[in-house]
This record gives sequence, structure tokens and C-alpha cells, in this order.
Amino acid sequence: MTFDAPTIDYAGLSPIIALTAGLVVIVLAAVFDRVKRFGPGLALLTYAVTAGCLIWQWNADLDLVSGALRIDGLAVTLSLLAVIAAAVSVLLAIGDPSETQAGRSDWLALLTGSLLGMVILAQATSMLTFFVGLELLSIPLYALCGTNLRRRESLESGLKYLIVGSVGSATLLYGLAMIYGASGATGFQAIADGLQAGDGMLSDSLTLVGVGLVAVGLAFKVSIAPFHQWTPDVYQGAPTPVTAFMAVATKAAAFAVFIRFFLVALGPLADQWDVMLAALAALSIVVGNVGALAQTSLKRMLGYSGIAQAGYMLAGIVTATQAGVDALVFYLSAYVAMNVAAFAVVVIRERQTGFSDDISTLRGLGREKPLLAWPLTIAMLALAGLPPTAGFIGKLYLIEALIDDDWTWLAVMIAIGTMISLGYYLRVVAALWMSPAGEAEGDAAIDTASLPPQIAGAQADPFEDPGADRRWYLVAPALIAMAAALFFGVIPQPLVDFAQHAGDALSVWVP
Amino acid sequence: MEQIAFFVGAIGALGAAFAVVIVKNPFYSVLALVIHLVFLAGIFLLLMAQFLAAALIVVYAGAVMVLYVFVAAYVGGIEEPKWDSSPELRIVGPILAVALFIAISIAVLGSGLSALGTPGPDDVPSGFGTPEAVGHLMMEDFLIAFEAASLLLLIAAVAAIVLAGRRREDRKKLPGGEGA
Amino acid sequence: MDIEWYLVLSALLFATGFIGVMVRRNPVVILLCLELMLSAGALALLAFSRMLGNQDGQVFVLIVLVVAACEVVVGLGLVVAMYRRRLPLDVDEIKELKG
Amino acid sequence: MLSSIIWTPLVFGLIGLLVPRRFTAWVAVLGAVITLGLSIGVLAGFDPDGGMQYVTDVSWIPGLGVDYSLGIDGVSIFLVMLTTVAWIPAICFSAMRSTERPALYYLMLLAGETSTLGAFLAQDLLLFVLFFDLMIVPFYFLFGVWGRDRGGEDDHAGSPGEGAVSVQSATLKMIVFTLIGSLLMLVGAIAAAVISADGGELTFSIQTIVARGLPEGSQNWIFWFFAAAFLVKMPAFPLHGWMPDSYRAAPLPALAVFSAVLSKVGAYGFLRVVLPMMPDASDLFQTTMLVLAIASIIYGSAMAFTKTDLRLVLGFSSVAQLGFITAGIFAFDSTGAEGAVLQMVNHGLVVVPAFLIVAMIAERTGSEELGPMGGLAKKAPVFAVIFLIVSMATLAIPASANFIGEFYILNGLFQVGAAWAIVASVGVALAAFYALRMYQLTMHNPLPEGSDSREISLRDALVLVPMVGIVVVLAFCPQLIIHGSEQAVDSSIAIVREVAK
Amino acid sequence: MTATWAWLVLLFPLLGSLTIGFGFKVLPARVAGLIGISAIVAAFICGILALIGLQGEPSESRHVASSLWEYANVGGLRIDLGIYVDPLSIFMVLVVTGVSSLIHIYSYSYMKSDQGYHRFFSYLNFFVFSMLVLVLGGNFIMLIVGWALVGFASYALISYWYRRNTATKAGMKAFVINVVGDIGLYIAAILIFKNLGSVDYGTVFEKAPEVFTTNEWEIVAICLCLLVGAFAKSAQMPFHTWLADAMEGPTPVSSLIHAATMVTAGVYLIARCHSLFELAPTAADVAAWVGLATLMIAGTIAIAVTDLKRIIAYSTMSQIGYMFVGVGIGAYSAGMFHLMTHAFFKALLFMAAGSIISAMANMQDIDKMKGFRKAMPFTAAMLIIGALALSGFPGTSGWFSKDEIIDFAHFRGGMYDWMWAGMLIGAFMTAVYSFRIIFRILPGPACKEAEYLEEHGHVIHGEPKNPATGELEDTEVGYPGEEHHIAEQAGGMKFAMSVLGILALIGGLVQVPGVDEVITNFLEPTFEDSVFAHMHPSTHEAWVGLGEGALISILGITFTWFLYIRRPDLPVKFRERFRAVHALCVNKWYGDEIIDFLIVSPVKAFGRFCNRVFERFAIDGATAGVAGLTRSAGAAVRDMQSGMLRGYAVLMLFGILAIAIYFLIRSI
Repeated sequence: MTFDAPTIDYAGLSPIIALTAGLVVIVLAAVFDRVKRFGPGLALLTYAVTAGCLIWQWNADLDLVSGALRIDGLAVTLSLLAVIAAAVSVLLAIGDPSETQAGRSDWLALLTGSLLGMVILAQATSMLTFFVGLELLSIPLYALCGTNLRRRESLESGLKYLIVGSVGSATLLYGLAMIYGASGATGFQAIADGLQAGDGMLSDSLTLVGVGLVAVGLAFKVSIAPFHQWTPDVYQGAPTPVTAFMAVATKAAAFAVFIRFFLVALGPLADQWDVMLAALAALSIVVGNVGALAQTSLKRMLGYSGIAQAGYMLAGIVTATQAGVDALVFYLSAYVAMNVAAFAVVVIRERQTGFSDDISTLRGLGREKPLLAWPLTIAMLALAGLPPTAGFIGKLYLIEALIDDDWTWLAVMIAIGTMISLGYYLRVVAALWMSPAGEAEGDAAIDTASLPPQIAGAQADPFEDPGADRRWYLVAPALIAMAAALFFGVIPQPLVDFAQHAGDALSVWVP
Repeated sequence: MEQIAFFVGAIGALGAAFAVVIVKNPFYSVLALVIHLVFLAGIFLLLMAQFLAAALIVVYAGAVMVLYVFVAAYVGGIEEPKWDSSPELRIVGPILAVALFIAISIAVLGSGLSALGTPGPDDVPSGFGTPEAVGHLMMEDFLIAFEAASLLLLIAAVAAIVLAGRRREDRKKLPGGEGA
Repeated sequence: MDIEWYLVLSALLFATGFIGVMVRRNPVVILLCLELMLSAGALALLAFSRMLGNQDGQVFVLIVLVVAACEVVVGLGLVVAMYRRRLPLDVDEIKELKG
Repeated sequence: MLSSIIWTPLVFGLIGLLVPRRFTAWVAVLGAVITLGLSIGVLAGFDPDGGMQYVTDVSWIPGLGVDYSLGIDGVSIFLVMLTTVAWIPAICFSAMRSTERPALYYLMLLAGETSTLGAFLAQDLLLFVLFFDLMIVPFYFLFGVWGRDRGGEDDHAGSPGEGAVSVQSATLKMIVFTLIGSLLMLVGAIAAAVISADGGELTFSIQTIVARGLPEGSQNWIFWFFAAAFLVKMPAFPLHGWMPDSYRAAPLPALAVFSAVLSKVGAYGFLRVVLPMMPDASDLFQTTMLVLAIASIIYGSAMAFTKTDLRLVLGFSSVAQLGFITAGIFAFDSTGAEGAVLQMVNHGLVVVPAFLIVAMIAERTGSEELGPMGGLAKKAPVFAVIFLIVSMATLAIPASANFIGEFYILNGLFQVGAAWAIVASVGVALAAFYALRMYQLTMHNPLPEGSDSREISLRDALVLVPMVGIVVVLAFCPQLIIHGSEQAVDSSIAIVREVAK
Repeated sequence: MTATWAWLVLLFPLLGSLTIGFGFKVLPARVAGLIGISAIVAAFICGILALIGLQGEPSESRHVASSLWEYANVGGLRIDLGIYVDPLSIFMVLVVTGVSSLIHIYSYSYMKSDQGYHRFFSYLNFFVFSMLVLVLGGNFIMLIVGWALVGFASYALISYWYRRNTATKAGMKAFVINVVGDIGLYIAAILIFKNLGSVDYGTVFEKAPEVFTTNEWEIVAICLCLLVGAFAKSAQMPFHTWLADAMEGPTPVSSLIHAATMVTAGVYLIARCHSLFELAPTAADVAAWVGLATLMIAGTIAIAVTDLKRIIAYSTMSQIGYMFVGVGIGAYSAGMFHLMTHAFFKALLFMAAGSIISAMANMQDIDKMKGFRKAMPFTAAMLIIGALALSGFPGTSGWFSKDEIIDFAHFRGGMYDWMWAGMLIGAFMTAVYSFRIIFRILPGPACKEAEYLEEHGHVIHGEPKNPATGELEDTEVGYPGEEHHIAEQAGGMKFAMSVLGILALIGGLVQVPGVDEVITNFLEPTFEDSVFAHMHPSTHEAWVGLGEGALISILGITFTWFLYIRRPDLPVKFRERFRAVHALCVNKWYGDEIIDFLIVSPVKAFGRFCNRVFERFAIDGATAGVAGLTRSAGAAVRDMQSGMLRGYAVLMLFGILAIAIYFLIRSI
């Protein structure tokens, strides 16, 4: 037996290599105290290089390492979104209790590892890379959720996410196994070929149930109802920088593989799964939006809103067209901007108010700190899909794609969902602008009673930082994201081109 | 012969699996899982996966289970209280699970896949399931997956340190500050 | 032995694992049940691998073993962290986050 | 040219953020005046028989087939004029009073003007929808931030008899209602473009879609998606549920332009989009729409004469007036449609001073509740006369341009069926009742304790008199508007008339 | 040239109104009054000049249409800002401006101490302007414009003392009823346009006979709609209720609007549209019958009520009823003739009444008035002249005009004989109620106010009370002010009354059967196309009619004398005996109540229903319902989000199972 080393295109692999190298350096840095404080810089440098490599590979369109990965428009665009989200999280985490308690470098290593998983996932074209990428994404996230070790909610969210997530992974694995059995292949293209070659495999029960289980696994990752239940809990419980990262980057990467697996590997079965996905999308839209209505925790509300938004995005896959993918990627990009703006403000506000993300803590902010209020306002308007924000264009794009493919009822569902969503997004805006600055209700952000005994009795929360709204690394992401949400609402074409770059990558497989 | 081996293995694996779910004491559950894995390794062998059977026993039943035992010992083998805050889950859950089992079984048995009714092809490549063959595949076709898995282990290690490691400030009983 | 048998066995193991997740309250045991579910997936993969005469599945299973190990490590890490934090090791008691 | 009209207000609003606080208001006034100047410039160069003019067509989102396409014709020009005219008194009125957070306030007011102008000038369906949605955002802030809770226990000004209203819930109601319609309209607009393209090149150009035509089956549902948006915006019975609360909570200058201009966008949308684009559906649903319109007239009038809150009287009178306008449009008759256009302008011109007068009344009596009011004319004859003229125009007394509008609408309705016109004319009588009642109960009867009959100040007079002057001038020459818009109105209803035959 | 004069007729009052209105701060009160008077006098002169111009034309082309500019023009419905000058409109112009001039002069003195002097004259001028628009307007739209502006001016003047609740209520009532009438005209105009393609008088009257056949439903509908307008404006049944309440306005207003000019607009309308009414005889009959009913009912009410101004107001209703009968049965020139003479004597009566009322310190109840013969001899004389003319005493103007109408009905015969009989009864009642006033307030011992006047030479200052409700009035605005010393001393008042007195006495002489027929001849070009134009009773028949009239009138006066002077106890006995009848009459035949029951209450109830029930339950309820549904869905979702990990797993499994089953079914 001879060893046939696979051909490796290092240029195409460069983003992953850069990220891996950075990861190793960051892990090593954990050992040396002197280097530790450069951790965020190191991480940002890593992400910058990774982003540079991704942009360098902008026009790449090739299979890497015996078909395990594929770098193309879809991978590049969605990886970029994940990288941006990670970079923002690094900034938001500076001085965050979670980062401090976990150890700065360790925390960053986990984040980078998760990001690496996302980049791999975005490029995966084989079930093995798919699965391992997904786990590489998830496992550090489980840990990250629990990194605010002093907060009960943080650990709770970590455990919940881990257990429910593992159930999802197991389900996904089972589904992958069934598809492997039905198609006899692990490469996405080979699966498609295998399913089409076998007689009747396109409507075989084995295939279809496998598809269903895979869909469940992926729906879980992008928080589609009824597999959404971890989302609000974890969003609320996890340290906010982690939530911000999770809300955005996970969706980007998971949707990348969702698109690729369903449109490439399962593309021939599009007629079989589209109704199921449409139903899931509609259910998510309803569940997410109504669930968010009466929430008092901003993060939890954003969690529910994330479910609804995932429903909107899933609609892009339902169409199984390039336009749908374009719309999805566009929406996702806009979603990055809106969520970053929102979470950045939440982070700042949390540090100012003793880690409460209750909506009532926002009251009167518009008058006192307009620089904080505006990003959140624009974020809420954008999430609600009001012009002149990218959110509006995103909805427009999705609806156009849906109607173009005769999914008008789903488009109407999006419209209805958006109406319901006004009920909670605007509550935030109202709190910001339309209420007198007020006594925050429910100030028991940390239940001091349940603190570990060794630090019980400490008076003020050591992480409280009244001047958080003057820290550039917290304010800048908010303002830039707000500017992006507005800019792409007024001049959307660059973002449309960006999104279409992703869609074009699939031109071989979908109309 | 094969049938007997299968049924022994299957009954053993299943029984151990039930035990994992049923026994009250976490220690016994861990032990039951070890037994389950041993039987499962046997079934792996029947499926011509020698390397994996070995890996399962060595890595899993050996190393990982030790970890379990340690943790179970550390946190104490707490028996679950009889009282259940939501007993309906105890009923609904298994019913649904059984339904799922039926559904998957129907999917498998009802499949038109021609190879299903057979024990698998005889003309498997030589060295099927041997470490050598698997290693070749891993280094050739699935290099990325392999490397990613190794990184995953690294990350998991970091995560374990983060979550379970005792921190300096804990020992000093001091609240953490910047750059801790 | 026909391949269906292995598959049905794997489905049974999967369901058993799922039941465990749904009825057990000790997180450590739940982690064990997750192992069961993953090993069920592994068994299915191996069965199909055997059926197809294709060793991709075997490599996949190896990856799955790694993944399972990693999940266990992180899960146990969380359990330890919770124990240190004096949180109840009972998933029914851990429901601060809800609504 | 049209772009500069649209964006000038916003630019000045942004400039207002930069200048010192005390200048903000005057920057805003300047912006509104310059916008008016620009629009007068357009009017001066406007050719009534020239169809679509001053066309701007730039590709905006080529990836989605959306163009930044503007144009002005006989219908839109007068609504643009109305907008640019109406905003000036609202801004001036506020400028003469101190406002909290002035920079933001004027930015929002001017952004509202920008988006409203955009809706009137957009010739691309999606651009129209976008501006239509955009309009509501600044008004959401205006109502929410500068409005106040009404009718609470210690609020004497806000008509406790009508129950309590909180700003937050009122504005939320408003925006949810409005967006229910406009989101469906977004779906409808996209569907119209996609279906009419029929696989060809996708474009949202209204003219192209009209030229391509839509199949009848699709028209039927798209029609309702659009109609929902427009009817809510107007508001028309029974979709006016948002109106009472938000009218009561809103700050009056913003409410004045909101009621005067934004409600017209709905009616304009029928004329610009629905009738030409969905002629078969319009014909099919003519009766339904007429029933809704007539119901609005009757219901609005009935509510207007039972309400005791001045804002609600005006609000429900708007419901009735917009009912007339809708009825005129759906008569598919050139007199009816022309009357509707005339009435849009007239009603807008009347409502702005009316709401500002309400504000002045509230300054004098400390209340907006009709019941305990009266006698304000005592020492304020000029004020009373201005209000009298406004009231008379509201009730469309013959000799006002409103009368010509209403008469043409009735005439148009008569062509559909005598019964429509006769029932609608009940609304005319009721209008006389509620408008006069409003005037009498405020200005006439004995002056109660605590009210201050104070003559209108010169500054306020400077705000109101020009508006009233325009109303009077139009009363003498409604033909000014009719002449300019006749051709455009005819072409708007030409297709549906063809179908209706 | 004629047209120019006609335009100037319109211009002067408008200018006067605007000048006074805008100059209220700078103009001294006297000057404002003078401007007001001169504006109307100027209009009157221009009217005469226009008349001269018109008379210069040959009789067949004695009409001029003139347009200033296109007012509105869409889809063939062209409306010009135009006037139409023909003998009829000039006749009306002269009557309106002439009587108005006198009333302005009267008001100049009468309103002297009122603080709203400017406002009053501005309104008054505006009213004259509106009335002139009404009569001069060259198409139906201008007619409607004038029509409505008159209504508006009437509203403004009725609630001139706007601090009185009763005055504002009365104003509102008048306005709303007038608007109802306006709507009748709207619909008529629309129908006319629909059938004839134009709203211009010239075209319409020319084309109508070609388009319509007699009594075709459309023309009947048109005429009935016109009649709605006419009835409302002229206070005919069932739109009559506003007129009596309109007496809340100052007395000159009652005199001007509610006697001499505005309320006659309905008569003018029918005369103007006679070519349409002749195509729809049914509608014309309706007009006549309604006129008859009104004149009789109003007569009974006038006999019963005790408020001085209201008696005269009901008498106005009644006399307009005569005019309606007149123009309804085709006696156009007779109708117009009566319109003119009525303007004279009714204005006179109101002026005299105003004089007395001011002497009574705003008291209007004739039960409390007595003995003014000595206190106010001039006024008493004028009152008697007015009453004589009103009751058609031989030789007075009313005798000639009223009896010409009565006679024409008899001449038409058939069912019109019934009208003839009715009108004679009405004439009797007229004599009764007019002399009831005279015999109640002039003779006898002077009441305290009259006595005071006699002794001090100026009127008493009573408590300023609202005559309707007895509430104390706000003296700051309105009448009577502290400095109010007029009775009949004021020169302006005396002058105006004298002129009118003379006209009331001799005004009838312009049209004496067999002698001269000035009015008929003058109006002939207008009514030329009428089938009745050349039908009139012979001179002999006419004189017989006049004799009957004279008899009835003298009988009536004698009866009244008997009743109130000889046997003053009888009226009380009658009242006791026929309590129900009296109550019916005093309560105006329950007209207010009927309208209230049939229209006002249902409308208000509908409003209340909308407000309290529909809005609350249907609109708000639906909104709240949808919101509640959404919220409860949210609550359900949140309930499911129990925080229980195991629950999450179960739900997830449920989802997995659902999808698996879906696909299993699909795979079959």
C-alpha cells in the first residue's frame, strides 16, 4: 500500500491555515503571563489575516484536499461574516467578567477555535468535514457559554446548550449515516450523484428520513422552531460577548452548510424537502415573534427574535434558487450589522448597570446618552424591517426571491411575522426615547445570595464600569454596525453584490 | 455463528444501555456504559471494523470512562430523588422515543436499497477495517477532518481547563480583575 | 447477518439514549446517554460502511469517537464547575432561565 | 430637481443637528421654505398636458431591479405643493414655542417631509413602498417622544371622558396598524412586479408594470394588499382603530401635517398605483370600495359629532373626508376623480390650520375637551374668524374649493348610481353639524371660568393667515388645480374606465 | 354695460363687508356704519343702472350672461364664475338692495350701542352680497354658492349675540337645515348636469323642453330636489322649524333676512326654474300644496304664540306660503309681486316691533305689553300700517298682491279651488293675528315700560335677560348696552320706517288690475316661455277677487277687535276650552318634536351607538382581540419554555418525530 498524499492548495487553504496558526499561538500565549495582555491584539491580528486571506481568495472556486473542502463565493462571504462577528466579540469581551474569569487567552482560544470550526463548516463539502466542523464550532461555544463562572445563569446556559446541542448533533449524525447508506458516499457532490444513480433513492424512505434528521440537526444550530428552545435560555444566560458571537456567527456558518448540503448534496430532492423547510420557517416566524412579545430581558428578547429571523432566512433556502441564497446571505449580512449594534449596546449597558439587561434599564437613554441609544434604535428598526435600514432591503430581497419561486404564502408569513415583531422591537425604542429616565426595575442582576462563598460579601461587582460608554472598543463596534445598517439600507447595491457572490458559487447546482 | 455472536452482542449492548438509563446510581450507570461499549466493540468486529473496535475499547471504555468515574467520584454519586417535578415527561418521553424507533425502523426496513437485505458484499477490499486501511483513508481523503478533529481535542482540553481548572484568584479568594 | 439487524439495533440504541436524556436528571448520566446516542450513530455508520463495502464510514466513526470524547470532556468540565459553584446537579433544579 | 426637493428637508434637518440649539428651529424653517421654493420652481415649469415630467431615473439596486426613479405629473405636483406648504406652518408653529430636544424634533419633522415627498414623487413601485414605510418612522418618534399621555386622572387637557391613553401604546398601535398594511403592500408590490415581468427582466417601474399588465387572478389579491395599506393610512372605516389613540397622544404640529398630508398618500396610492395597475380588480371591487368609502363618511361623521375631544372631532372628520376622496376615486369618473384630487389638496390645507388652532385653543383654555369650553371669540375676533373660515371650509360650504371637490365627487358617484350620491350627501349634512358644533362650542357661548380669551398673537397669525389665504384663493379659483391635474387624473382612470365598460 | 353694473352690484357689498371686517380696529363705529350703508346704496344704484341698461334691450333679448372666469371645469361639467341678468334677477336685486338699504339705515341707529357694531355691519353687508350672488348667479352652482352663503350669513347673524346659548343653538339649527336644503340643490344640479350636460341657466332652460317630456320622472326628481332647497331656505313645511328660533338674532336681522329677503329665495328659485317646473307639474303642485299647508299652519301658530317677533316670523312663513302657492300654480308675477310688497310691510313690521322690544328692555312677550299708542305714536302708526298691509286691507299693497295670487288659484279652477278656499281662510287668520298684535299692545293703560318711556323720554333699563330662558345675559357683548337710549327718536329708524310705511301703503299701486301691470310687464321677458304667461283672469274677475279679499280682511279685523277689545275675556275662555288645540299651536304643531323624533334623535342615537358601542366593541374589540390572540400565543410559547431541559428534549423529539413521519408518508 502506497501513501498518496492529497494535493493541497495552500492558497485556497490559507484562511484555515492562518486561523489555525493564530489559534496555536493564542493557546501558547496562555502560558506566558507577559504575552497575555496582548491576547485581544493577537486574536484581532489573526482574524485580520484570516479576513485578508478570505478576500485574497475572493474569486477562488476550487475543491481543496480531496474534496473535503471547497472555497468559493459562498464560503468566502459567510466566513467573512463569521470573522467579523468574532472580531467584534473580541472587542466586546475586553474587560468582560467571562473573559477575565476564564483567562483571557483561554477565552480567546475557545473563540478562535469556534471560529475555525465555522470557517471549516462554511467550506465543508464532505460529511466528515461537515460534522467535525460543526462540532468544532459547537464545543468551544458550550464552554464559552459557561465562562462567566460566577453566574449561575452562565453555567446553566452552558449545560443546557451542551446537552440539547449534543442531542442535536447525535440526530444530525444519525441522519448523515442514513444518507451515507442511501447514497454510498460522503462527499456532497458524490451524495447527489449517488442518490440520483440508485433507482428510486430520491423518494426512498431511508433517504428522506435521513434528510429529515439532518434538517433537524441543522435547524437546531440555526435555532429554528421547534428546535429552538435552547436559544432564549442560552442567549440570556451566556456572557453577552459570547451571545453576540453566537447569535451572528453560528447562524452564518450553519446557514452556509445548510445551503451547501441541501442545495448541493440534497439538491436533487429539493421537491421533497421544500415544504418541510417552509413549514419550519413559518413555525419559527410565529414562535419567535410571539415568544419575544412580553420579554423583559433584552438578551432573551433578542434570542426569540433570532428564532424569528432564522425563520425568515430559512425561507431563502426553501426556494432552492440562487436568488434565495442571495437573499439569505444579504439578510444574514444585514443581520450581522443589526445584532452587533444591539449587543454592543447591551454590553455597555450591562457594565453600567451591574449586569442587568432588563429593558427597563434602557429608559431615558435617548435623552442621556444618545450615542448609545441610536445604535440600539437603528438596530431595532432594522430588525423590525423598517426603512431606511438594511433590514428592510433584506426583507424585500427575501420576499422577492420567495415570490419569484411561487412561495407567496411564505412571503405573507414574513410580513405577518414582521408586524408581530414590531410589538417588541418598538418596546425597546419606546423605552429608549419615550420613557423618562427611570428607576430600573428588578435590579437583582446578580443574586448575591448564591455567589460562591469565597467571594460573597464583596460589595460592588468588580466588573461594573460606569464609564463603559466611553470605551472606544465598546462604542466603536456599535457605531460602525449602526452606520453599516443604515448605509446598506440606503445604498444596498454593494451588499447585494456581496450576497450575489455567494449565490453565484452555486450556479452549477441551482437555477 | 455470526448470528449468535450478533445476538449476544446486541442483547448485551442493549441491556447495558437500558441499565445506563435505569440504574439510579451514576457510578453504576458509568459501569453499565463500559459494559455496553465492550459489547458494542464486539458488534463492530462483526462489521469488519477491527480498528474501530480496538479504538472503542482502548480510548473509550478505557480513557474516557475513567474520566467519568473520576468526575462521578468528585461530585459524589448522588442518587436521583424519586420525586419528579414533571412526571408526564417520564411517560411522554419514552412513548415518543419508541415511536421514533419505529419510524426509523420503518424507514430502514421499508427502504428500497437493494443491499439492505444482505450481510454486505463479500468482495470488500483487502484489509477492510484494518488500521492500515483506515489510516490511509484518514491521511489521504479525510486529512482535513482528521486535522480538525485533532484541533477539536486541543480546544476541548482548553475548555476543560477553563471550566474545571482552579484559578489563582479563587485560591486567593480575591475577586478577579483585569488581566487575571 | 443481514445489515437491517444492525440498523434496527442502532435505532433501538438511539431511542434508548434519547429516553435517557428525557428521563434522567443527573447531568453526568445524561452525558452517558448522549454517548449512547452517538454510539448508535456510529453503529449505523459502520453498518452502512459494511453494506457498501466503503470504508469512509469507518473514518467517520473514528471522528465521531473523538467528538464524543470532546463533548464528554466539556460536559464534565461544566459539571465540575457547577459543583464548585454549589449548584444542584439536577437538571430539573437548573431552570433559572425560562419564559 | 425632484431629488433636491426630496432631500433638501432632510439635509436641513441634519444641519440642524450641528448648529447651536437656538438656531435649530430656524434652520428647519429655512429648509422648509427652500423646499417650498423648489417646488414652486417645479410648478412654474410644469406643463399640465406634459404627462410625467422632470423624470429622474437612476439605477439604485440593480440586483433587485429597483430604480431610483422620480417623476411628477398633474396629480403629484399638487400633493407635493400641499406637502411643502403644509410643513411650513407646522415647523414655524413649533419654532415659535420651545421644544424639548429641538434638534431631534426638527430632524424628525423634516425627515417626515422628505419621506412624504418621496412617496409622492416615486415612480418606481418599490421606491414608493419604501417611502411609504419610511414616512411612519419619523412620525413614530414625533408622536412617541413629543406626545404625551392623555386622559389620565390628573390630565385635564386630554379629555378624560375619552379614557386614558398612553403614548407608548398609542404609537405602537399606530405603527403596527400602518405597517400591517404596508408590509402586505410590499408583498403585493413585489408580486406585481414579478408576475408582470413573467420571466422577463424584472422592473418595478410603475409605468412598465402598468404597460405589461397583470393577469386578473393575481390582480384580485394584490389589489387587497395595496388597498389594506392605503385604507389603514387614510384611515378608512373599519381600519381606523389606531387613529383615536394616536391622535390624542400626538404633538399637534406633527399631527397637523400627519393628518393633512400622510393620509393623502393612501388616496394618492389608489390613483397612482391601484387603478392603473389593477384595473380589473378595481372594477371588480368597486362596490366593496364604495361601501367602505360611504361607511367611512357616515361613520366618521357620526363619530365626529359625538366626540368631545377636539382632536378626535378633527380626526374622525378626516375619516369622513377621506371617505369622500376614496368614493370619488372609485367612481371611475373624471369628475369624481378630479374632485378627489381637489379634495385631497383642500382637506390638507384645511386640516393644518385646524390642528394648529386646536393647539392655540388648548393654550387658552388648558384643555382640548369641547364640553366645558366656549366664548373664546370674546376678545379674539381675528382668531375666531380664522377658525370660522377653517370650519366652513371643513364643512365644504359652497364657495369654498372644498365644495367644488365634494360636488364633483358627488357628481362622479351619481354616475355610478344615484343611491351612492344620496347616501354620501348625508355626510355633507353631518359635516355641517360637526364642524359648526366644533366652532360654536369653542368660540361661542359664555366664556367659562379659567379660560382666557386672548387674541391670536401676531406670530401665530403669520403662521395661520397664509394657509387660510391659500384656502380662500383656491375658493375663488379651484380651476388652478383642476386645470393642472385634469390630464393626469384622466390618464390614471383611463384604463379602469376602459375595463369598466 | 348691463353686466358691468350687475357685477358692481355684487362688488360693493363685498367690498363693504371686507372693508368693515378688516378695518374693525381702525374704523370708528359710525364710519363703519356709513360704509355699510353706502355700499348697499351703491349696489342699489348700480341695480337701477343695470335695470336701465336692461330695459334698453329689445324685449326678446332682455337677458345677459356674463362670466368672469372659468371656475371649475372637468369632464364636461363646466362651472363659470358667471352671472345671469334678466328682469327677474334685476327685480330681486332691486328688492333686496332697496329693502336692505333701509334696514341698514335702521340698524345704524338701532345697533348704536352694541359693541359688535363692526361685526354686525360686516355680516350684514356680507349677507346682502350673498343674497345678490344667489339672485344674480348665472348657473346652478353659483346659485348654490349664493344659497349657502346666505345660509352662512344667516347663521352668523342669528348667533350674532353668540354669548347666548339660545342664539347659538338657533344658529346651528338654521344652518344645518339650510345645508339639508343645499344638498337638495346639489343633487338637483347633478341631475340636471347628467341629463342636460350643463348647469348654465341659458342652456338648461333652453334644452330642458327638448330633453324631457312632461312629468318624466327625472324632471320631477330634479324639481323635487330643487324644492327641498326651496323649502329649507323659505322655511316651508317640514323645514320650517328654524325660522322662529332665528328670531334670536337682532331685530334688524329678523327684518332683513327672515322677512324681506333670504326666506324668499325659495320663491325666486321656483320662479327662476319655472321652465323646469312646468315640465313637472306634479312637482309644481307639490310646491303649491306645501305652500298652502304652511300658510295655514303658520297662521294658526301665529294666532297662538305670544312672542312678538315670533308672531311676525310665523306670519312670514305664512306669507311665503302664499308666494309658494303663487309660483307653484303659475302666477309667477303675482308671486314676485307679493314677494316685493311683503318685503315692504314685513320689514316695516319688524322694525316697529324692534322699536317696541327695545322699549320693553328686550322683553318680547305681548302679554306684558300694553298702551304703547301714546308712548310711541310713530311706531304705533307704522305698526298699524304694517298690519293693515299684511292683512290685505283694501288699498294697501298687501291687498293687491295677495289677492292676485288667491284669484289666480280660483282662475285655474279644479283642485286649485281648494287652494283658493284655503288661502281665503289663511287670509282671515292673517287679519286676526296681525290685529291681535295691534289690539294687544297699542291700546289700554300703559305698562310700566311704556309709562317710563313716556315720562323720561328714553327707554327703561331692565335686567338684561334672555327672553327665551330668562337667564341673565352678559352685557359686555350685545344688546342692550348701558347707553342704549333709542326708542323711536333715532332719525335713521324713523326714516327707514317712514319709507317702508309709505311703500307698504302705496306699493300695491304698481299693479292694479286693469289699470297698470308694471310688474307683470316688466317680468314678461323672463316668463315669456311659460304656458301661464298669458293666462290671467280678466279685470272683472280680478276685481271680484279683490273684493273678496277686502271682505275677508275687514271681517278678520272686526273679529279681532271684537275679541280683544270688546270681549277680552273670550280669548282666555277659548284657550281654556280648546286647550289641546292651543297647545298644538303654541308648540308649533310639534314640528320641532317631530323632526327631533324622526331625524335628530335617530342621528344622535346613531352617533352614540357608533361612539359607545361600535367603536368600543367592534373596532377596539377587534384590535384588542387580535392583540390578545397574539399575546396568548406568546404566553403559550413562553409556558412551553419552562426552563426544564428534559422538556426541551421532549419537544425536540416531538419535532423530529413529526418530520420523520412526514417524510415516511411522503416516501410511500
